[in-house]
Amino acid sequence: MAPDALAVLVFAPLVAALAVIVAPPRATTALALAGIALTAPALWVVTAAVLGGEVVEVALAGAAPPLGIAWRADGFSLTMAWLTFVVVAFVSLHALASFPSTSDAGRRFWPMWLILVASVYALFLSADLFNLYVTLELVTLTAVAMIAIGGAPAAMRAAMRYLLLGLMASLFYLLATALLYGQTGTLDLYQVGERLGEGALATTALALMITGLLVKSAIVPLHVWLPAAHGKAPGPVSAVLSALVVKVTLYILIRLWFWAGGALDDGLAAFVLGLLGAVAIVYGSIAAIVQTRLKMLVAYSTVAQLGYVMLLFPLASTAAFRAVTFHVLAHGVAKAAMFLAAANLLAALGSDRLQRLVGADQRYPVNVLAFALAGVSIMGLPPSGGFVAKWMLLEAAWQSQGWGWVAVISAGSLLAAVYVFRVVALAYAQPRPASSVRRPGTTPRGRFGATSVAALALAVLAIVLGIASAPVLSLIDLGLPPGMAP
Amino acid sequence: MTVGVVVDMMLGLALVALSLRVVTGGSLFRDIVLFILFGLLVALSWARLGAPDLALAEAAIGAGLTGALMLMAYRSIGADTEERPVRRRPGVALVVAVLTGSLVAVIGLAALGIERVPDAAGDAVLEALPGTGLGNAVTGVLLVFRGLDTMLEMAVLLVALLGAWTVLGDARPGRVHRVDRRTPLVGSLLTVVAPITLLVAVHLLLAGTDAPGGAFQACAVLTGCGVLMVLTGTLRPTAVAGFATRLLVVAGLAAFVLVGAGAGFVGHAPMTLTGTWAVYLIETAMMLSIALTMTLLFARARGLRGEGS
Amino acid sequence: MTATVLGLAVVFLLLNLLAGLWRIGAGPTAADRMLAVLLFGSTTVALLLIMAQWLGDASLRTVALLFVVLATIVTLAFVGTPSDQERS
Amino acid sequence: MSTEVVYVLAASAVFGAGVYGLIVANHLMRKLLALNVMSSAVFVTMLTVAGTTPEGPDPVAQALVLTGIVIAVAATAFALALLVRLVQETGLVSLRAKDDDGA
Repeated sequence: MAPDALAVLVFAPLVAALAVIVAPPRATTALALAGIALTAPALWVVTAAVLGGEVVEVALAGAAPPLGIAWRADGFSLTMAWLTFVVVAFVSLHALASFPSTSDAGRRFWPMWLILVASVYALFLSADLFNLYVTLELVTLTAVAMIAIGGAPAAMRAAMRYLLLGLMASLFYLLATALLYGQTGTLDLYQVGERLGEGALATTALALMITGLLVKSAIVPLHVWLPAAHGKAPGPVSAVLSALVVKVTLYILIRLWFWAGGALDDGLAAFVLGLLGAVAIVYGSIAAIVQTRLKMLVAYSTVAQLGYVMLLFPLASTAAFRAVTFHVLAHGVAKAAMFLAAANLLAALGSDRLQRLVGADQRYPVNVLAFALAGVSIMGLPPSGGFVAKWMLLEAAWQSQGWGWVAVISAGSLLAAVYVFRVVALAYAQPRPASSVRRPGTTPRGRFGATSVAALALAVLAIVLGIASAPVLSLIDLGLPPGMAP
Repeated sequence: MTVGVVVDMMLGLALVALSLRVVTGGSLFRDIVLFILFGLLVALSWARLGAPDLALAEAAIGAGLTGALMLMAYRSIGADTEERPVRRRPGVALVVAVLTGSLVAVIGLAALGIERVPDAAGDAVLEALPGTGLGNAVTGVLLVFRGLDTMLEMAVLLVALLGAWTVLGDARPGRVHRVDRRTPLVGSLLTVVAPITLLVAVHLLLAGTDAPGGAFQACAVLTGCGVLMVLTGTLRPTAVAGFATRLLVVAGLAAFVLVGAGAGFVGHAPMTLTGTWAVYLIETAMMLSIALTMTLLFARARGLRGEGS
Repeated sequence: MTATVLGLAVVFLLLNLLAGLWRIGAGPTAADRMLAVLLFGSTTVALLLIMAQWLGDASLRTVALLFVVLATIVTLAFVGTPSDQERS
Repeated sequence: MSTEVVYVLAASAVFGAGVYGLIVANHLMRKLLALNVMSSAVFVTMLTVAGTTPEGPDPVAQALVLTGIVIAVAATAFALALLVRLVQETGLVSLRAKDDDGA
């Protein structure tokens, strides 16, 4: 039962994508929603099995690694799969309104959206280095195409830059895969970990692979493609890029490091990754503070928030793993809410220049509220999910006496407060007479419609995640890396 | 030193020299041509390394198709628009050169140290192959043991086409500057070469289960046929993807998905191919899908229609 | 003995290829380059056929066959290009 | 010196040339050429380091390379479509002309 459910996660969205391409546009909505909705019961079945203490595993075509590819779900991959489902479900709700299936843009959007969903699920289930390469290419190509969907030259330039860097990163990853296969004779991540050992080859291959993954995860200084790509993309696309797409490579990196990285048991490499994270937190936050456009601000905030994940490598404790995994969830939900709210405000105001936000709470209270609630989680204020994540991370750093990391985590929250408050303060400011005369560039759309509801629901969820963190953490505990005790 | 190694060294040196030329050269058009020749040399290298399957694919897809795509795109963006091939600041280039040079040394040294392990996946494949009814181990890996990779690869192709449709927006399909078909050579080319290409494609497809060849090589040949027909104006690009086009474009992936997911319903693991019929079904569907997808990507069109209609 | 002779033939043809490459790079006229490219294509086919014999791998003849078929198509894509430039 | 050694060394040099070209080249199409050169190098490395079985090169490595070749051409075709549209919209063939971070 549970192994078949794994297949549903990948096949349901994929079949829906094919059906959407062939069927007439009026069937798109139903097909797409069915494809996404079907993954919920499948996830539920797998979760029940995993909570029962099982690791759900299926050897595809009956060929177990190293001969073939296996899908495998533990607490870690399931946590990420649930994040995928939640973000995709709410963002789809937004996309129903912003990419109506009968419009030109909608006809292009939905098939790629569904293929992206299927490939993200496939990625989280797979532990085969080459299969991960194929899913990564799928994720990158769909992401790039969806950034360019609006047709604006700036978006296309951003898409092009992302594509070139993404393809380069893939080739680094693939070269490393080639070397690892030559050395170990297997592509299965866990078997590679057992067989690899130490030496110049292991170091070179893993360094190449990590470099490729860092480019795709936009970790400073390899982040150059992210702000424009996430800032110029249409709202639902930005949301899923920041909430999910940059996380999938971090997921692979964590798997590689803690499940197969015996050769990486080296304080210096971990410290360097942590340092990159620290720089990302500070640089990303400051860059967010000086932005003049809302979506670019949110995009730089992603650069900063991704930095926290990197602190896992030097801290390398159970507490840090729980904290970082929870941070990935909390940030995913909150950032999706933020981007959706920002996109709604952009659509309503006709521009996302921060100055235009003055008085926005009067006209668009739902979206401003959604942004503010998501901001609470991004800043790490109680009782949000972001608070729980950052508090746990702070504790982990404290326990391991990493005072430098403690300082960075605290500074990051303060800096986040600056950029979030800057937006919220403007939105709640009293409009000057002059600005209320200026009419919005386009008609306000979806003031209380599906787009606003999607943003608000995600933002509320970001808060609820903090109040109801216990069940989530118990799921995370079932996916701890080997050698880490709960 | 044997004659074989001399051949290898000549090929290796030519590869390095060509790649350097391609990335730094002066005329983009010439360097695209050099890139195609680079692909031919890679194909020769595959032959030397004992991998005729790859030589076939490289010649058809790596060199031929990629090269034709590049030439078409070059033509669309106008004459040599390149102001200068590389960045102006030589200092930056020097730093990059030193860095990549050390990268080369590290990779080369690491790769040289690799010893083949006795129980590699490849050996497991050769052991398990008789159980599949296939004679070609590469086809066995692609369709049976690592069918998931191939299925997702079909999705990559589909996404490339959907992505191209997206970024091209409502623009008219790519202008194809046709070769005049009334000239005697081109006309006979079409009547002679097109049927031969079809024959070669079918031969490759059927041979693939036991000998080198298979859906990918066959599709490349078929694509060549499609490209030829576009170039001569026998097929014209259109701005609308009709039902048949959409159906054919998804057919390869759909066949994989149906067989792969269907295995679950009859009690097998997902992606299990339950018979030789499945292999032929999937291979044929894949061949048609890839060929159509590639031809559409080449013509930058949503659909194709015959000359008269 | 036969193997050595075949190997030397391959070396000789490869030298031809390299000379062709140099000519494509050096030009000086488009016609020189064009001729060199054509030479390159037919030499590659010859190389593959001899290699099939030399390495005892009959399937390389299929590769050679594919080369011939595809060469016509790439040539068509190729010759279309200059005329297009003249037009614009 | 064996056949494998020659191709491993050549492939790493070609990979380096590709990385160099990708970084310093101006024209987007030349960057794409560099990427394709890089991927050829990766494929050659993949086959040579995987070694050989009694029946020729490692069949898994061959299959991976075959998959990789098709993915590479698909990605290239999409990138070229994006490039053509970008040139139509902006008339620029490189990304370097202006920095659009703040635009």
